[in-house]
Amino acid sequence: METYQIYSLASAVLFVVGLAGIFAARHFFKKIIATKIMGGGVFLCFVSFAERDALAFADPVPHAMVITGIVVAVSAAAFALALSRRIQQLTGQESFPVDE
Amino acid sequence: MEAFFITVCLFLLLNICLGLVRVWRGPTVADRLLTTQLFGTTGMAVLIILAGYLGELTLLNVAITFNVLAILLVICLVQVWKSGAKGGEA
Amino acid sequence: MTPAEIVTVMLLVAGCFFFLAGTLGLLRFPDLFCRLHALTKADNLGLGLIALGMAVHIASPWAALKILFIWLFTLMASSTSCYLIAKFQRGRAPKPSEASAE
Amino acid sequence: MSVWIDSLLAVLAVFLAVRCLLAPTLPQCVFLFFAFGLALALAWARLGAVDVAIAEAAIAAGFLGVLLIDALRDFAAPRTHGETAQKPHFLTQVLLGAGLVVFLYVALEAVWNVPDGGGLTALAADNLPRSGVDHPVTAVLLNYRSYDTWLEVGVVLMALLALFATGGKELFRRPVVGAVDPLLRQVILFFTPVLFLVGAFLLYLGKTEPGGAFQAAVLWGAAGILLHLGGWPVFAAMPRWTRQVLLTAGFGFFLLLGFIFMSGGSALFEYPVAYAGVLILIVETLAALSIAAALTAIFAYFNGMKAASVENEIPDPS
Repeated sequence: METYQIYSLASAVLFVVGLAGIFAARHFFKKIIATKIMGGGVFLCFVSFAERDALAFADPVPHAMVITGIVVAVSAAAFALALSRRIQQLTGQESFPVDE
Repeated sequence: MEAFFITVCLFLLLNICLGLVRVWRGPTVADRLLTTQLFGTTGMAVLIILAGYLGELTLLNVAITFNVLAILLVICLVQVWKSGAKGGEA
Repeated sequence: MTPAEIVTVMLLVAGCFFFLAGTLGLLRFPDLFCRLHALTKADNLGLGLIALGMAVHIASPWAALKILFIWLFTLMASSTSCYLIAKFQRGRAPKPSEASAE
Repeated sequence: MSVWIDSLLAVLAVFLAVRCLLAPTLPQCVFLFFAFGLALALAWARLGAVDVAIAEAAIAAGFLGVLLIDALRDFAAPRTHGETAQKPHFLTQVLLGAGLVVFLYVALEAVWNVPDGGGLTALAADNLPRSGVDHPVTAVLLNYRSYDTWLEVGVVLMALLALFATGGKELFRRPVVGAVDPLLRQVILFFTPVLFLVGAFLLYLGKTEPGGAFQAAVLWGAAGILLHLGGWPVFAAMPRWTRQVLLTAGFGFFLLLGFIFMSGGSALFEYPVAYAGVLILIVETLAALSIAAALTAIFAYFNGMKAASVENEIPDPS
């Protein structure tokens, strides 16, 4: 098994784990972390394929996209965290209300 | 020599796995943070070894980045949780 | 094996020993203050020995300088963070009502 | 033989992700997530993505960690409500589980049998002499695909504006508690210039080696956050116009440069080959400054949010 195959398989599993987390977790905080894990899976997928296409150096285009993606993902996570804190401050809720 | 470096890396990674027990058990936030610090140090050691054995010296820059940021989380915990935290873990 | 390699192997094995000792201490010691003691051994000596061993192996002055900086910063960061965490924890010593939080 | 390291890292990452999401308390979840970030950073290093490893190390160990610890303070309280939330219906659970299993199969199949596209490595290598820099990732970020980078600087700015919308923009100006401990002050005063210098070093290195604007930006932002934590709110203390210029400099200069050369007949964000190296360095520096300012502001805002909630509920004599 090649190096990139190990990591690309792990990336698929990570993505699904994150997706399951978004559905299953109740707390806002955990949902945000689940999206971060999903994002980690996507980035791992990109970088592992960049390693597959390596000649003298690994494919730089996915690397650049992942770096951009990391910064965008962290901005989004910061916004989501701020929203959830605000919701908690205003309503005391820490998770979505359950439909009866 | 290569096999030796890989063994050392594996050993350090298994060490991290062992330390995870403390992250899980806590009981205080400070305990968990300490263990994370240990992971950071172990990660630096793994990066230095990888830099040596792959011949990729730029990996040292990753270790430096980890290194200078290691103190940030501790200072944040100490300063932010200083007074009036709403409870939870002591 | 060349002498340099033997030195590297010995230093790395010694470094690993300190990392293992630090982790075991982290797991086995009863409270935070003891664990701090165990941890700083791993931080200072474990990383220091491994860094020294790899500096011998890489044998490039620029890399050796970087490794030296990594070790010095770690020394500084780990000793001060040890102090800060200990002080922080003492200031928050759990009251009897909170002691059963976990 | 090194396949063992890769397997162990991959298994560790997946295991940490699962444990993190299954953790019963939030502190467990957050600190396992930090460990997950470390495992990912080591995975990037193994995959030869040193730029990504530096960015991940800086973001996961630095910026996001600080935000999470700050937010955790509000959420770490034992939950007094919501405990009664009943589990979803059994049928829903089964359907969801089955759907996820099918999706996992599809995803594994997709990454296993991915068609051989050859990638863009050769193309990137061919054009490297015309890009003005020697490091392919920097060339992609600031020359071939400047659009992405430009918009990304914009996204960080947008995140800050959106953040301001959640609680009023003055929150970041709340007074901070200074560092009274003399050792803490010294540590902050020592590490701030170190962070600044390492950031500048990475920025300069970006021309030839892994490193560059984002990594530098996060380190500079970390320096700002450190000063903020020590009781010197650098961002909030600046005059209003300085803050505005600092936040928009990267985005604005990038665009201005694009328009200037467009009027000379080239495409948007196409630089003349002779000056490309210098121009890229200037653009990178300004972008890094802008992102660093935005990150500092985001943290200052977070800290302000906490102060608001604490004031409401626990009167603090100091």
